[in-house]
Amino acid sequence: MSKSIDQVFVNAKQWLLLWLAGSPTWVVQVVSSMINIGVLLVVFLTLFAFMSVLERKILGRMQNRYGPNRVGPFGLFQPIADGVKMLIKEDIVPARADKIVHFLAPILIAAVAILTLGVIPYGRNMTPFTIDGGVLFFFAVGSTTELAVFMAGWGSNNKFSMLGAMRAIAQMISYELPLLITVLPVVMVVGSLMPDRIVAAQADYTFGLVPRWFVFTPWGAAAFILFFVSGLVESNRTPFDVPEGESEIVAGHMTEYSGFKYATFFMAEYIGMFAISGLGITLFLGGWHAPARALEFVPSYLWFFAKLSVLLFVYIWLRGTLPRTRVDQMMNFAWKFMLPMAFTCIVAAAVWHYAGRGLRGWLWSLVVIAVVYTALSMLLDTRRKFAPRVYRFAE
Amino acid sequence: MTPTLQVFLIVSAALFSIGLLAALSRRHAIFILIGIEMMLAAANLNFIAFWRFNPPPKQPIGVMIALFAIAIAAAEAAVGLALVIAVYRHYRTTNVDQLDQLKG
Amino acid sequence: MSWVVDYLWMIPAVPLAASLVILSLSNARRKNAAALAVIGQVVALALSVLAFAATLQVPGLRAVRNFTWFTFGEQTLRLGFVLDPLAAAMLAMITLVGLCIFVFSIGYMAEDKNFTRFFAYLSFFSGAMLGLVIANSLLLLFVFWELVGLASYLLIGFWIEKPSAAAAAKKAFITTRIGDMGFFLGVLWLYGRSGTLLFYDGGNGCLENGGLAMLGASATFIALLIFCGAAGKSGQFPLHVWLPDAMEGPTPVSALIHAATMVAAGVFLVARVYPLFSSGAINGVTSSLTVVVWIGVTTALMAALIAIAQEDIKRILAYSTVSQLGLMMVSLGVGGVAAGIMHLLAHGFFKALLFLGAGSVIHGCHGEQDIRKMGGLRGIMPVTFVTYAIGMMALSGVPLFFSGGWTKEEILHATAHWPRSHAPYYLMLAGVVLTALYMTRQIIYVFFGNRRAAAERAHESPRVMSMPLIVLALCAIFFSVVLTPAWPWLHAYLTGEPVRFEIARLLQPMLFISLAVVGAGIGVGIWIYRKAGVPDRDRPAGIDPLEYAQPGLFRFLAKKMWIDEFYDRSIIAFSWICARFSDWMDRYFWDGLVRGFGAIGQVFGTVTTSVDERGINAGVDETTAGTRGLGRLMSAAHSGQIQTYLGAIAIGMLALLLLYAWLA
Amino acid sequence: MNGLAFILIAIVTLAAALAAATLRSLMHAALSFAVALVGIAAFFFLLGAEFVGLALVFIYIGAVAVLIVFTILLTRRDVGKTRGFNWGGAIVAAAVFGGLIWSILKTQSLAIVAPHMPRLTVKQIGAALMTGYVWPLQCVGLLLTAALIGALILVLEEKQ
Repeated sequence: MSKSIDQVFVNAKQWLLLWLAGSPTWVVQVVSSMINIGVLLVVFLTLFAFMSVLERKILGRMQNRYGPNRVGPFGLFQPIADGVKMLIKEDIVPARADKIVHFLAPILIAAVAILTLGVIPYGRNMTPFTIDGGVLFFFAVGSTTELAVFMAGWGSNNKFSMLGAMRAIAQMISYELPLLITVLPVVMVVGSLMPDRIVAAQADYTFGLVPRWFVFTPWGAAAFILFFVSGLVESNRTPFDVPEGESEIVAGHMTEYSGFKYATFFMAEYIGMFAISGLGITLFLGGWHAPARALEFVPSYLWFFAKLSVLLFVYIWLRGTLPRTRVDQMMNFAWKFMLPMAFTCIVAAAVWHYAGRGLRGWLWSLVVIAVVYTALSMLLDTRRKFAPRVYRFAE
Repeated sequence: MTPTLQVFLIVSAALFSIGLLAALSRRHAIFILIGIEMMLAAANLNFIAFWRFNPPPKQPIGVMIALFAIAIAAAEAAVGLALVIAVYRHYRTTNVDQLDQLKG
Repeated sequence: MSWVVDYLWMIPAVPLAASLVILSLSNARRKNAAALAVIGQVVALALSVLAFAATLQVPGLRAVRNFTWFTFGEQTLRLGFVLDPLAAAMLAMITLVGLCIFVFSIGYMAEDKNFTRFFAYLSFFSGAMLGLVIANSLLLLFVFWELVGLASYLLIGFWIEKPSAAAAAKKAFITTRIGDMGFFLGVLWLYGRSGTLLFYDGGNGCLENGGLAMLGASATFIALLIFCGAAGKSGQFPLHVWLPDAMEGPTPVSALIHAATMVAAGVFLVARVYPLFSSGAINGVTSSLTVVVWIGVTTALMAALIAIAQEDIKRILAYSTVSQLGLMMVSLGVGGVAAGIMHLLAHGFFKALLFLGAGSVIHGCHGEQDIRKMGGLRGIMPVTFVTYAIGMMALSGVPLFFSGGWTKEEILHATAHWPRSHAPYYLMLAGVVLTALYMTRQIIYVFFGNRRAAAERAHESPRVMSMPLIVLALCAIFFSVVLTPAWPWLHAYLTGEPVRFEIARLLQPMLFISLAVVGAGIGVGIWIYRKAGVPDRDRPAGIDPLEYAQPGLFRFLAKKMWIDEFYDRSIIAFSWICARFSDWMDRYFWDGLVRGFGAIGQVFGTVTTSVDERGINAGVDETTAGTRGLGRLMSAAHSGQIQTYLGAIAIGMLALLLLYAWLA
Repeated sequence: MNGLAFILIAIVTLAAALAAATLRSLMHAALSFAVALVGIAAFFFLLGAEFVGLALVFIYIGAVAVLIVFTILLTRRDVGKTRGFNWGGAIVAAAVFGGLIWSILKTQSLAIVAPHMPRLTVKQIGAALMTGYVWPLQCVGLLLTAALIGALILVLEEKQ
């Protein structure tokens, strides 16, 4: 019974594809990918809509005020209202702007964000596109975001946009390294770049209750934290939303965008957030696996989305809690702390592996991480971080 | 119809010539770099094509060479662009016509 | 326990490593530098104590660890380390005294701007000396010997900005080199004869019967050549001139040089290769040993005399060192090796004490070194005074309580029984008197009487400087426990004999003799200098009583017997003349030749040019013109534009391609 | 299907490349260069070398293209006055193209279709890199490091 519920979507898709029985295979392939894309879009756009309103409501709660609560029950229809507003708003393009680039940037950024969703396993047999190098695909496509952001900044021919774009690219590039390198240990341990394999590798439970998720190993935990922080940066979220810091540069690279294009940027940002979180879940949080064997009767995709929503809540929570960092602080953090720690994670994972993946390995890798962490925190004494502010990143 | 090796080679030849065109006929140094990168990419396409269209060797040589070529091209791009910036700082121009200090 | 010797190399290695690390430190890291140096020294001390303990287990232990350095042909050159009572005792003394000096110099050099460099050199110095002590191969010993020389050069000239210091450093270096020249010749000769430079090598080392047998008569000359080196290092008579000038270095350096490291090396060397000296001895007398004796006697007396007439507190100590070294040499020469070494050790302690005391005085008097300007300091710097007095007693050999006294007795004892002649004995007695005399003079000048110019603003030194003084003073006193004839433990330890306690032996004639002698010396000193520094009858304050009484003699002594001047007139003048002559040769003779050839060349040149002008050029010009045109053509191709070149490359590639395609 | 995909990709790639070579605005040229690279990556996918394709996208779009646009930005004042176009170069390029095409068409041994080949997994590539090609890999790593440092030193501003 639970099996069938678990596979309901897969079966549905198979059933749909039955209509094409007899037509050439590539047609079937195309149609099935179309279905996948459609489902993806529907699900995640809805999620985006809910996310936007929920974020506002939760932030409201955190700041002792009601969030949006007028439109529809509990203001749940707020996103629809927003969408309408965005659609009917005038679409302004600056006179001196580089029209084509200015136009292409949001499209590209949204396309990239959606493409990255394609390789994440959402449930048992529910990976839209099974690529051998799925993780690599994720990053390869994701890295195009920088170009898109730059296009936005350049295209709208505005100094704030340019500065914002520069900042955004600077921080994206600097944090892409830790992001990538924290993925490496998982890839190393699993021995595959394929998300499905990575999820499968975390299937089992120690003593039948503690799941074998990588986040429960020292290196995994460290890597996950690093990964999560880098993810925050990659998706320009507080406390790392320097590129669109209203107080300094109006809205960064989105300054000159209005109406639907702006909405696209907005959506792209959120979808990128979902994608990163999804990847994090896949890599460290055991993908769609249940946290305990007893709970495996719950459909896998529900687990995935439960984890996803937890992570998203953390995103919102951080945004409600933390102030915005300074550019130079952020860069220092990336290069002086995140990167070495990421490398340490690799070493620790290797130690864990060669010490037999058991308790011994667990302790040893813990030791490695602890040692390096203390050493680093001694080396870069944070007291000096309060030095007068220097800008080297947007000159 | 399925593309033969020849077609791929023709495409890569076209890419190569376009790269050459960019490298030869544009004044801006960055264009030259872009052209060179394009030529390298064309060469990589050739490698992959030849690897694909010949009976599979034990080691995926073509792929390997392509990978290394990409890495080296990246290095070359980094250094080249750094050079462009340095030259620009020094001569206030990136127009290769004006950079002829080595004129005989 | 002989396994210790396998780790012996660590003892010199630690300070050397420390010095390397310190050198790499920046000048700002003063604290770390000092700490490193002291730690290195402490570790060395601990290791030395271990080694010492090891030698205590087995009386007369001689553990050897040899290894092959390199092989040329069928010859293998082997080095090694040795651990025997001699080495162990030296190690302990050097490290202990060195440690005191290190600690002292933390205070003394506190204001110096090259603090770190200083400590690097100090560690280097002591490391080199330690290596010298444990070397079991004459070559290895020579290497460390030269390192010691280098270190002394660096340290004496530590205040480079002072030209006098630089000169003194040079003098020390060159003078010792002169000695080392002989030393090295001796080494070569020894190797030539015996084919090994190892001291102890299971019976066929060059100091054992195996090696000595091969030497035969040449042993004497080799020994003498080696003695040249020893004389150079430990300032024996012809080569003693550098030692007083070495006072230009910082006082801790002087202490180190005079007490622990540099000058001790010479005596140690003689003691180490003693078998060479004594080989073929007829009842303990060989010609080489005789030479040693007489040189020692001369040095001792001369230095003691000169010391009487010096004004610089450190120079006096320097000359006393020279004379003490002479004393040791005599003792070695007459066969009292153990006595000599015992005196070397004791001397190490109290001379270091004296020098550090002098350093403390100088420090207190803000760099004043002229004893005539001091006086009455005993009230101002009590600690320094007491310790200094102890050192003075020890040096002048007051019996019963001070280490110096016992060792001196031993030496006199040995000298008295020298079969060849009794003259050295009496001369040594005179030397003892003189020693007591000048020490009394100095201490009266410095600590008693009225306070003169420099004493006004004087102050006691900080604890970091006084502590070493106290330690060394205690050493100077309690070291005598193991020296008394009643219980000659050290003697027994060095010679490897069993030791037994006999109170009776305490009361031997030598005790009373030395009592009398020293007493005489001190008494005379007090009597002469009771009014030193104050105007007495018609003698003005600035004039030394002795000078007042015997101006000529005093001048002779004060000018160090004109030995430096003599060298200037003789050796240096000679070399100067040689230089001038060769310079003249260079200028006129050889230069003239060269010029002549040049002139011939010129003549040829004119001829050929005329030929060229008329005949050949006419043809050549056209060619050159053609070449130039071609060059222009070529250079036109070098437009200096990348794209041109790139295009050329492309065209070339195309040509190649077509060629291949056409051939295929 | 393959043919169709091929034609589409080829058109896109070549068009983008041509644009990159000829467009007046440097920025547009750089962007279309990126598009051309995506096309090439697509060719790699078509040829069953996904990994290389991904690597190409990753390195070129993620790094090189960004580098290029940054450089354009840093030398922006100069972009305006680079209008010249050298027709000689165009002729040479055309000649080279002709020669290549001619020789490719001339050699009949190239008119072959792809043999069947087992899919090349990333694992195989990794194994190859770590076994047979480990030294080249190290060398490339060294080269990249050297290039990185060199580039840094080149663009370092004299701070005095």
